[in-house]
Amino acid sequence: MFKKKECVAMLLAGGQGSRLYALTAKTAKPAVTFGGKYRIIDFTLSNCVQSGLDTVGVLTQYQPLVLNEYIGTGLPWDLDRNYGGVKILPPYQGKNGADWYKGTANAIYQNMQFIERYNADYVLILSGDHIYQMDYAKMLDCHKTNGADCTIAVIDVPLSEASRFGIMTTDATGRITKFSEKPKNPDSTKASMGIYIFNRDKLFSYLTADAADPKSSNDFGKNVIPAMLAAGEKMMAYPFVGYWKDVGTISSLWEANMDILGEKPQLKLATGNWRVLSRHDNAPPQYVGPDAVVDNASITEGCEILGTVKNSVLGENVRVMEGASVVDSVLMGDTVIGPGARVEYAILDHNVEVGAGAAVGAPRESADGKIAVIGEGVRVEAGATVPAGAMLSE
Amino acid sequence: MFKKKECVAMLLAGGQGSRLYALTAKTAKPAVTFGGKYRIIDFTLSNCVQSGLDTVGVLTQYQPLVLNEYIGTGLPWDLDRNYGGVKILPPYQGKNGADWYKGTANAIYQNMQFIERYNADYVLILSGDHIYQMDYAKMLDCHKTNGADCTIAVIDVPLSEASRFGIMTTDATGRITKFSEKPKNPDSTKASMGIYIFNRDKLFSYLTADAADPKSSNDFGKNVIPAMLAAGEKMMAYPFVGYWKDVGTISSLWEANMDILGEKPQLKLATGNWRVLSRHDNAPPQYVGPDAVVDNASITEGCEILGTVKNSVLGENVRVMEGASVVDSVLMGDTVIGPGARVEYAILDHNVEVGAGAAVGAPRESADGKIAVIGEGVRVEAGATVPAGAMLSE
Amino acid sequence: MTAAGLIFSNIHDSSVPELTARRTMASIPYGGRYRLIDFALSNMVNSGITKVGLITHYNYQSLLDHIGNGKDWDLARRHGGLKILPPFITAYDNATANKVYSTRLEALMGVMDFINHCTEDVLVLSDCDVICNVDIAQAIERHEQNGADISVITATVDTAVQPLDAHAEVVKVDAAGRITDMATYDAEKGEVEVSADIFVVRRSYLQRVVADAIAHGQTSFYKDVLYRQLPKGRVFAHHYDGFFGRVNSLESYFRCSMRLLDRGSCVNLFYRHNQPIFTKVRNSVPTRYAPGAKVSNSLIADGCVIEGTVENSILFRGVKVGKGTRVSNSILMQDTLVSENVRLNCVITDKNVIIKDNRELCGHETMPFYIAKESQV
Amino acid sequence: MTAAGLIFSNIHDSSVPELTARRTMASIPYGGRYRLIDFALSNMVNSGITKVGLITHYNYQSLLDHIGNGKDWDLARRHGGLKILPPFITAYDNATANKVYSTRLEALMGVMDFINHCTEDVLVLSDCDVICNVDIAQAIERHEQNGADISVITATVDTAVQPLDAHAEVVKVDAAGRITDMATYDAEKGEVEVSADIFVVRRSYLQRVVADAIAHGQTSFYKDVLYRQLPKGRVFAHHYDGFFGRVNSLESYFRCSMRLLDRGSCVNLFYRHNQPIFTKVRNSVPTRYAPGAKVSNSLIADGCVIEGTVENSILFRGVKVGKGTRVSNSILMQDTLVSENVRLNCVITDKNVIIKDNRELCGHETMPFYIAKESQV
Repeated sequence: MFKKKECVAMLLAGGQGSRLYALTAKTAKPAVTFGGKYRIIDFTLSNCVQSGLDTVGVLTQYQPLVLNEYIGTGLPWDLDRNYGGVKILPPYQGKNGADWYKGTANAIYQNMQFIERYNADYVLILSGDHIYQMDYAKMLDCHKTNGADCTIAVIDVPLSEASRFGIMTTDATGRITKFSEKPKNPDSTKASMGIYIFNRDKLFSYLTADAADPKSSNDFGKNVIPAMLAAGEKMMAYPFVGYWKDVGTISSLWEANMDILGEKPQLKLATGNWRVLSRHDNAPPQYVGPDAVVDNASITEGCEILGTVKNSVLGENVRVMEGASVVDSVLMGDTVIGPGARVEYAILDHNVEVGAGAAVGAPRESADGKIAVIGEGVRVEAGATVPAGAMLSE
Repeated sequence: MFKKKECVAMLLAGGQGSRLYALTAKTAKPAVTFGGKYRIIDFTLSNCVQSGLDTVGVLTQYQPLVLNEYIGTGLPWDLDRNYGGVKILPPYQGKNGADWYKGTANAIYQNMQFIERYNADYVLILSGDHIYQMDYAKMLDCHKTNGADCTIAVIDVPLSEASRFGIMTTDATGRITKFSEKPKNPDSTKASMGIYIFNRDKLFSYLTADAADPKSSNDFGKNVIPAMLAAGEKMMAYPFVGYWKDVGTISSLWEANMDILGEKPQLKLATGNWRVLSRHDNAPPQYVGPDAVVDNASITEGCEILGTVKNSVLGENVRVMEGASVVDSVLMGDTVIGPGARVEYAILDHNVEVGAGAAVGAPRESADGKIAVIGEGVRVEAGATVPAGAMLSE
Repeated sequence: MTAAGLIFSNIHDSSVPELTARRTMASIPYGGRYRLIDFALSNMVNSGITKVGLITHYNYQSLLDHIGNGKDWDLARRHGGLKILPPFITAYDNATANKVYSTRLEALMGVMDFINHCTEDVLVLSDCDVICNVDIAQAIERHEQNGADISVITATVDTAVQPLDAHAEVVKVDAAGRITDMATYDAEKGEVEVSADIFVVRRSYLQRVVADAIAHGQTSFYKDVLYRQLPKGRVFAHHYDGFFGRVNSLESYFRCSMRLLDRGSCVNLFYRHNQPIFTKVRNSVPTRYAPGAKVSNSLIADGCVIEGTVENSILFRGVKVGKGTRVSNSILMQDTLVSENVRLNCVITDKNVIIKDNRELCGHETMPFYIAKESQV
Repeated sequence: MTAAGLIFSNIHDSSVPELTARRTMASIPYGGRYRLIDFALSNMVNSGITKVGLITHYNYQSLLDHIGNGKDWDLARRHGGLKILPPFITAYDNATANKVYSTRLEALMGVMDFINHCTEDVLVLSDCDVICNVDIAQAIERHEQNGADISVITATVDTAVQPLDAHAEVVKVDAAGRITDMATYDAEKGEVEVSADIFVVRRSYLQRVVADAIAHGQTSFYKDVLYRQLPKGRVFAHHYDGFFGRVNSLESYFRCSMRLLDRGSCVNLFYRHNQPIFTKVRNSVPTRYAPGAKVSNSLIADGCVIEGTVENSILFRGVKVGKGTRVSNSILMQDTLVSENVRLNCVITDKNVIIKDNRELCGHETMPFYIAKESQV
């Protein structure tokens, strides 16, 4: 018995995130740890739940094991529901053979049956690799009030950066008149956030047409949106104001992590009743030792700080031993920094061990923007040196 | 944080079940409805739970959507656990490309990481397409007591049928000395039930060797078991006594359904504390009308019987209208048998509509073993005739 | 408008002492597989409410067993979900020690903490003695449109079919839906419009009137609060016209149950679109009709085994009817075992009753024969 | 051997009146993010127990809030799981009406229904005033090997470090592990072996001795049951040698808490292999150390914001420490707000306390200064 759901969210989480190199060798980008106790996908999932959307399909393809385990029954997000809730949607083998997802639009096309089961009027398309907090319910209200066929969330970007984005040109009512993917000479600063609300039937008919076109690359931005625009469908822009960051590169991931620090953090993880939800283990409170120095840092459960931590973000179960120092760095968790070791301007994935007296990275001032990255499970031998910008994996 | 699990169950649920024709057009065989309110996989899942195994990986591949929805969070089987529980394991894309499961052994090989996470000492391999009730804990005890490398559950079959099975020859201690897949001249009546317990490390080393062999068809029965036997590993047979049925064909599926009927049913769905668990909706109690005749039948919630039901098994929400009769048949659920219609010696999948006065199948005495089968969603027009042995699908 | 729910599990228990000797009104079995609370809970859940406070006073072990962790109503949540609100008892002597609330207003006073911590705009209050399937979301929408303080769900009762008693509140409604008058039922005949004891209330308003009632030492929600608010013109009725039953005696319990054998009534209550009635899922096997069984005009839950004859009856889960036995016009609750060659007519058996071979028990529809839980006859 | 658990949530409440004014012993906050019941529950869950009865008498709203539906201990199940056993109160006058049990034996009598419906071989009984991380599975195994009726978990206490009171039972054990004598603590000095008030009992045996005690009008589990069983030689001790603390006064609560700042003790309690201590998951953000914060030798939960100085202290979730403030040797419970330029020494703040700018509060380790829930200073 499937009760009708007004709107179903489809979260594209299949991307490899290849520009995160070592960090996505064993895991899909949405499952990369962020801010010490979150995964990137937590932001989108939490947005869904707190916007009152309780039916979310998560489309996976690349290295889904960690993501599957992480999402589990959906408990941490209150998405372990009898009707709806969060469902993992991997590619599958049908009666007439097997297909991997070919593009974002194709992934949704192959799962139209899922959306139909809930008889949803609206479909919200999301991607699992941005850091932002947004109330989708307001966007849906807007979509309905406008009587739109498709609504696309947009954010103002500096004109100088606009050529990196999909840019929307709108009329005075907010109706989209033109869409240019990475335009050389942008005539607007409204960048698409990759968040779409479609009327279900419209979406299905365009997806079906797109699937039948052998020349299409089956992508929303490249094919479906331009096709709808060309056909004169009513497409509206929904302006979003607030923190929004694509953490697709090592440096943007590092920066976004640093945004949770400071006297008044730029990125607030909880405001009022709105908070980012995540799955985390039952570790004991963090312990800060007698001679520890902790200054401008975000630290979470299970950590043990005996040395120095400055301008850094530490995930669960990080041990910083006596005389060790961690500066300008992101440590994702389950990591030991041995006595006297030094970690500067670096990102360390889970389960890293830095031996006594080892040195990872260089002071930020002298590193010339080159962040050292150490992949999951890597052991840096005692006394070893890992230079700025190095990229180690197992 | 993964706590150690002594034994993890891996349930192979990817098979197409092509000999069930219309019944498996849209769904994998383990998700086929059985006994009115169960799916075939319920028997294996319930066995796991009631044997105290709380970590079950379900390997899916063919048409998994219905199965995924059905298993959901694992709630009905009390497998919605924080640690362990039931996990769907679809094929996935790794860093070096994507692979569908090539055979039963390959499916487990690709998911060794899952077993490793729970640090299990023993791995129980099951398939999701048999009807039986078995305490795997006893089998595991036996495996440990014997100090075996692998234990295979066997059941005595009549010698005349032995050539249809994988046949084990054992010595006096129960140790397997020979394994013959569908032997022409069987020298034993001990048939493999396709239920294996392996020591984890042994299993992994044979799976790894098997995966490296390009000539292997990556199947337990064809490759892994013979290889282990050839190498002299200690392989024991575990004799099972009780109801066991492969429901891989239309006629065996029909027969197994009929086994829950009668004065003293051959197949008991609940005995003492042992019961088959299933997911089912919250339908109201069944209603039997003033002029209804119900004789030797199994009927479940949400049904409305105004006509006649004899020697039949009815799933949820079946309506048998005035003057209609259902005899010697299996109706899976959500089906309407119109006024005056007649259904005999037939299997009807979900959501079938039989119009007023229509006739499906022929009396069993005259049908010559030919069962009429109607696939999901088919509508039989009023007054139409569907002959014995017909196979209709949408 | 967001809404939270509040259910009173014990109010009116004393009307049906037979069935509430060891359970709450909320946990009285009904309709083959339900408990009375299932209606209040399902009405709330179906209207999108995801936070429900359940006020318990006494005898609530069986209610907790039924509710479990709330999963069956999809109310097992980290945020919101089902919250048990036990009576405030302390080991230390003080003014409220060992106090068991007896009125709706006292109960509300006892859970002001819960009410104050809600963030929802409106609260839906419901008792457990009424059987209905109301679209509360619609009532909330109207409540908002009307700018009402309180909206009362009302239903029309034909007293010739369903006798009323002094627990019923009769309402008079004007053309705009405003309640103009309200009074305790006083033997009116024919069709009367009564309160279903389900209310939609603005939370801030409820906080104010309850605080005011505490300050004035008042005790009755109807007489001290509702009646006095009528002149202000912000109390509205929301008429419900589906199946409506009220359990106020063993006889009315029997009558409300038997109405389910009228197929139209049963469908009206249980098969409303998008408004299923949820209940605890028990893993019963399907019901088995043995060769030779005869059943007519009966409502039968799963897990039964029927070898004899059943007519005009309601069988709960796990009931067994032996060979040669005839059960007529009876209600057999969970796991009743009726052995062979028994005759039952107008009998209500509570849970786990055993009727031995060759017994003959016979009540009358105006005086059903009630056999207490776990009795053996 | 299969086992079920039974937890007494209120026993010994009166030892710590400050902390139990509005909560049970079970729900006293401890160690930055735990409640005392977490130890009893985790010990059971880690030993494979999946059915736990929680005996509640009074003041248990906060306990229900903490436990929720049991999901955080993986005890939200259809079969078994966590069962709340409320006191048996009825609205009707009878012998047991409004009775609130006061002893362990009376509590057991009150839940005989639960005990009788269990199918497990043994029951594990536990109070909530002890802090320890015991491998109960091992105790059950020994219990079976010994053919014991009752096994008592015992621990060695150095009275110089942890003073005992008359709630403690001192045991004498022979070489085979048999308890030969047992007596209420009577001011012995040095190391004494005491009962941890955690018992492994054969279910059938417990049913028999409780029935017998009821028949004889007895009231004390130790004096009337355990003491008398000793001569039969089937009562065994199971020595536990990890972290052991017992809360029997505000001072001992303070001392047991501060022991966690010794890293060895803390690791011994919380980091046992395969024996994690589970608690309610609250979605806190990580703790933020502002530029200029100074922290040393402290245990700090998530969700804190620290702008000042914290030393030798335990901070629960959501605590804020303002600029220029110094917190020393103190325990600040959930959501305590310490404003700017404050000095705190040997202070215990309960939940939601607000300390305004420039205050200076100072207790002593033998007499910590307790600030009640929701106070503003």
